[in-house]
Amino acid sequence: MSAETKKIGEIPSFKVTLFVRRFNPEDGQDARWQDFDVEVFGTDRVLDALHKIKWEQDGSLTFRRSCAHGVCGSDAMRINGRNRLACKTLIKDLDITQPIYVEPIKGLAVEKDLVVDMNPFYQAYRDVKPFLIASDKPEKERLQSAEDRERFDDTTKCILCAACTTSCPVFWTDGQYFGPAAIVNAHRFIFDSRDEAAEVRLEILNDKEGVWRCRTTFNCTEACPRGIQVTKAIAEVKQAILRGRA
Amino acid sequence: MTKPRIHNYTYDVVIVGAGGAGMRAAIEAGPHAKTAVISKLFPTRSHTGAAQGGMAAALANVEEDSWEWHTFDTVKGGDYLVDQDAAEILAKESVQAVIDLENMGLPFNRTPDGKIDQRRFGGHTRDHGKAPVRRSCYAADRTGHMILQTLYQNCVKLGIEFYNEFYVLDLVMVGEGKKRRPSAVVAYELATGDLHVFQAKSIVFATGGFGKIFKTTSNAHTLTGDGVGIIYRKGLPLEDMEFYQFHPTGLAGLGILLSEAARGEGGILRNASGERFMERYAPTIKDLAPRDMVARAMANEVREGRGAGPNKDYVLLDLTHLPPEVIDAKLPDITEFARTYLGVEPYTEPVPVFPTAHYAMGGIPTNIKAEVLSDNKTVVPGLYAAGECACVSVHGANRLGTNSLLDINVFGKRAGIYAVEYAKTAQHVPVPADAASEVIAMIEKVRKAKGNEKVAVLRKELQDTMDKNAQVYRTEDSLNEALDKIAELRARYENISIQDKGERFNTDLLEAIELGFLLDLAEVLVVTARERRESRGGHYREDFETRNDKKFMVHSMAYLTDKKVKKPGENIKIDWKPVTITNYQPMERKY
Amino acid sequence: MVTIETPRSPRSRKHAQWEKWGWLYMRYSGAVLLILIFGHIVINLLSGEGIKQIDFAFVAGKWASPFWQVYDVLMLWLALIHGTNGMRTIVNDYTERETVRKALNYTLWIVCGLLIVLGTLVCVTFDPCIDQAMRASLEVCKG
Amino acid sequence: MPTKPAGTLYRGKTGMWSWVLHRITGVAIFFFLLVHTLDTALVRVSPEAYNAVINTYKTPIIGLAELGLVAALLFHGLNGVRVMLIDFWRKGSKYQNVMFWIVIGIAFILFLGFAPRHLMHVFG
Ligand SMILES: Cc1cc2nc3c(=O)[nH]c(=O)nc-3n(C[C@H](O)[C@H](O)[C@H](O)COP(=O)(O)OP(=O)(O)OC[C@H]3O[C@@H](n4cnc5c(N)ncnc54)[C@H](O)[C@@H]3O)c2cc1C
Ligand code: HEM
Ligand code: SF4
Ligand code: F3S
Ligand code: FES
Repeated sequence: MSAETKKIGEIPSFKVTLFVRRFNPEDGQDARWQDFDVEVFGTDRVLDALHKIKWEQDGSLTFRRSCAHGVCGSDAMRINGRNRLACKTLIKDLDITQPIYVEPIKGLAVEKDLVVDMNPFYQAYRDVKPFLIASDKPEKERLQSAEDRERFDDTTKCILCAACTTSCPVFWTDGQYFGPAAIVNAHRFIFDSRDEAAEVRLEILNDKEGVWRCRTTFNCTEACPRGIQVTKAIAEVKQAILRGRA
Repeated sequence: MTKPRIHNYTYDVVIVGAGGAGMRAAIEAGPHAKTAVISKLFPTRSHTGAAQGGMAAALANVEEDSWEWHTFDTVKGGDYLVDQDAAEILAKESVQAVIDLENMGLPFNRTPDGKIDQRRFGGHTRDHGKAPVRRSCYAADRTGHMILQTLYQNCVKLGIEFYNEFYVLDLVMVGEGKKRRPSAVVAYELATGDLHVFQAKSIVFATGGFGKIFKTTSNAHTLTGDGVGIIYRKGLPLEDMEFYQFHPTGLAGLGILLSEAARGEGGILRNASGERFMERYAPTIKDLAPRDMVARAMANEVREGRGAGPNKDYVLLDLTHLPPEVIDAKLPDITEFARTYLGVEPYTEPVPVFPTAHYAMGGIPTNIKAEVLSDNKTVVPGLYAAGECACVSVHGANRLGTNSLLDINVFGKRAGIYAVEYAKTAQHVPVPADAASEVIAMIEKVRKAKGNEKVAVLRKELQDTMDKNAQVYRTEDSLNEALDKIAELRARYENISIQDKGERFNTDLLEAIELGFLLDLAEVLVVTARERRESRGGHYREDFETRNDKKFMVHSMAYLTDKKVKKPGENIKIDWKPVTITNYQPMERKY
Repeated sequence: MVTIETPRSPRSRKHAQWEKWGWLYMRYSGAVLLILIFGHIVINLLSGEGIKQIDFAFVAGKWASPFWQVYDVLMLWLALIHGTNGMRTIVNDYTERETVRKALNYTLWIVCGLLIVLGTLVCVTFDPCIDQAMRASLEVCKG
Repeated sequence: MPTKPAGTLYRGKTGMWSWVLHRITGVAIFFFLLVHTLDTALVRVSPEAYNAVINTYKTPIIGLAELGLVAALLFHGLNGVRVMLIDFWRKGSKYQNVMFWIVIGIAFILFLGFAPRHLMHVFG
């Protein structure tokens, strides 16, 4: 077997420059780019580089993070112009001959450095009734065939990181659009065979700010760190509205 | 200094922590009492979401199973240090816990006839150890994610009140000795730097683990043990802190977890020469032996020079014989981790793995009603704990995989129920006028500190020493070395400074405060580990290689006595608490 | 891509069923327009002498046939409504103030309506005989 | 108030740029259509007026602009088909990127077919 193929720890360290978009309303300064040189290793992610900056150079650099491996959804940010999770973006996969640009996700108010106000995002999520609505009170588990379960598998993966919604050019315009993440989470229940309120959610999304605002730009699908086929899910919701049900 | 703005609230039930345990409690409490959940993270960012493999319950959907067998496995897996009354509750209520989640909407994987599917997991056996049993209910390899999402969804449905990105930094206790009552918690709001005092009749701690005392860990950056630390600083005991679980299969060098489900689905551990070495250590269940055994076996292979890789410092998890469809259907996320972070293709290449600090068996001592204890027996009325921060103890010296997601659901639910029950009859304990003073002092001290030590440096040195001296293998000497180091770090901690002096989103400040908790908990862990002169479950002493039931068939209870003692470790008083045994007498643990 | 800094007021909960119809209309009309417009281009710009051939007589020749009259009126309606509805979408995206938004949208639909009426009238009331040359050559003008 | 982050332009891929183009071409065509409806309406005023306006269409500059219009229409129309396929065809999302290049390809070929003939008419 090819046990020796991967040489962990053998990748030498190298230097990269990060341009980080800084903003702190407390200091009265305009938003600006600040550059940092960091020594990193082959397995380091952008999050590691940000940590190195915070821990060794500038403690005031502020960003959210928790799990550090792409499952909690804390650290969506714009890296070299695209929404990514800092903890899932390996530095060696970026073009390291150029500086790496890191800035907050777009369309939500910036609170400080890379931290944005997520409340409008969460509100849109809550607005689509993201919970199972079923009237029966079964003694044991509700039965569900493997196929019915598969139907909505993709959209159960969402970690509410907002990478999709804040990559959407329609969302940027006025922040009123429900946004792909909310639709994804509605989709998760609309196509769950155990749920009884698909019509209600479809009605909610048949709103002026609902699915019809999607212009199929696919930024969301490309940004989603969980690989959810977001645009496809939105298309399925549109079809469900047209057909009058899921 | 500007005077901090202080806001006051009154609730019946306040839950600290919005992970699985906290939200499960909230779902019970919310509809029956005025409830608030305070969390330093937005709820779905909690680390429950990282759990992969599954949740144990003897549903017997795919093969014969019973809660008694499950109890036995739990007790044996925990190297008999489990309180058996609690383990019985865990196993008995597991079925309902899973059904609850399914009814709330959790999308479990299904059997061909539409029932919840189950799979094998380490240490779970049929008929008292005869053969592995399929007991783990799962949703692909993101069971924890689904649990966390489902619980949050139901909190949204019930309109539970959340205070997110609020760091609870103190518990206000009123009275003396056994009459002490919790009256409020004090929280620091990340966004503004404001302080919030939440008065409540019942207070539930569900703040999760503290894996960040180690360097290589599967735990999130935010798992700094604040809740456990707060309880400890109040002079309340911590139970079984020496028992910390190291999960066998962390991605080498990174610690990111690859679930035991990988082995449950047939993955095999091999050393550099390709040998399936677990056959030597656990002939019956091989790769599915309990975690402590597998982790030690792996560490031993590496120690004895049979490790793989250029530095011979890891072993290999081999999935290449599994059909790619099975990998895609059942282990999609973890194989993705291997690809993303190590650039290894699990279809065709074995994945480099090494043990990673994973789970705290010990924590805040509670009884089966999730009530916090102030000594071996006495309950603190109105104070509850559940989840990884608590020690009931259902995990004893070593937790079985899938039993923690079960724990947070069973005891989270119980915490909610009993917190409401208490709040129905109890009166609020008046909040003293200076309730926030300790937190104000804590924050101002850090903010004003003008030393020259960096928080990150101290934290790293702490983590390094813990990995070196208090990991899978421990000795008196290594533990003393760790303790000396901690004492040194503690002194240097007095001499730190931070760069960010602002009020908005000051994570620089909070990291410093979190380090304070880490230092406390690391110290308790090391001291209790030093006192336990035997090897049991996750605690392995090379200088005392066998289990010693005569002397150590007891839980450790560690109390902070005097914060000002000079000699390292002397500020901690250790007491011992008997283990509750009902059906299963201690036996040698062989697999 | 214009971006508005901070999203404003909470979402207005106007259930506008007709967003759905608008969306469907864009697609159906687009499909028909594809044929009509490219047909139009082929006939007017590619065949014969292309742009050079177009003058009053050319139009008169085409509109002498009811087929082309229907064709062009249909194209006019579909395209104007399609275009105006598309412009409405864009206006809704990028206007910040409600009053501006309303003003622009009213303008759009009024212009659209006027042009539809105008264009339709022009086409159905078209009289080739106002032209000298036509009067001389066309049968209809002689009567 | 300090100004807030503006930052870089988002680096979308084909999906985003096709939409940007679709939008720009849509607006361009819309304004052309307004004018075109009005000029055509002149047939109701007098043949002379109509012919006078139409003659300007035959000048080289407007002739070239017409090329642009047709290019815009080609892209907008074909990309419209792509959008419809994404909306109504189950596999549309999967192939959206491929379809974008097909749209560009077909538009380009048709344009190559149209341009020489049109230029011959204008300049010939
Ligand atoms: C990678 C990984 C995989 C795992 N896989 C499995 C598995 O397959 N099966 C299994 O049974 N177990 C598994 N476990 C263990 C299990 O997931 C955890 O033990 C369990 O989820 C802990 O839940 P909790 O609710 O106690 O804590 P957490 O989910 O960690 O939640 C802690 C909460 O407390 C809050 N908090 C912390 N400090 C404060 C403070 N100071 N103020 C306010 N709020 C605070 C946090 O914001 C968070 O909301 C796994 C663990 C890890 C790390
Ligand atoms: C040639 C045939 C045409 C087809 C197939 C077509 C197709 C479409 C489709 C499908 C859309 C919706 C796009 C979306 O929802 O993302 C659209 C939008 C639009 N169309 Fe057309 N169209 C055609 C002709 C025209 C014409 C003639 C005009 C001008 C009058 C026009 C102007 C617009 C405008 C302004 C939009 C809105 C763009 C946006 O919202 O981004 N289209 N078209
Ligand atoms: S759909 Fe994907 S990108 Fe959007 S919030 Fe969910 S996980 Fe993030
Ligand atoms: S980015 Fe926006 S436009 Fe639609 S395809 Fe995604 S929601
Ligand atoms: S830190 Fe959790 S997703 Fe990146």
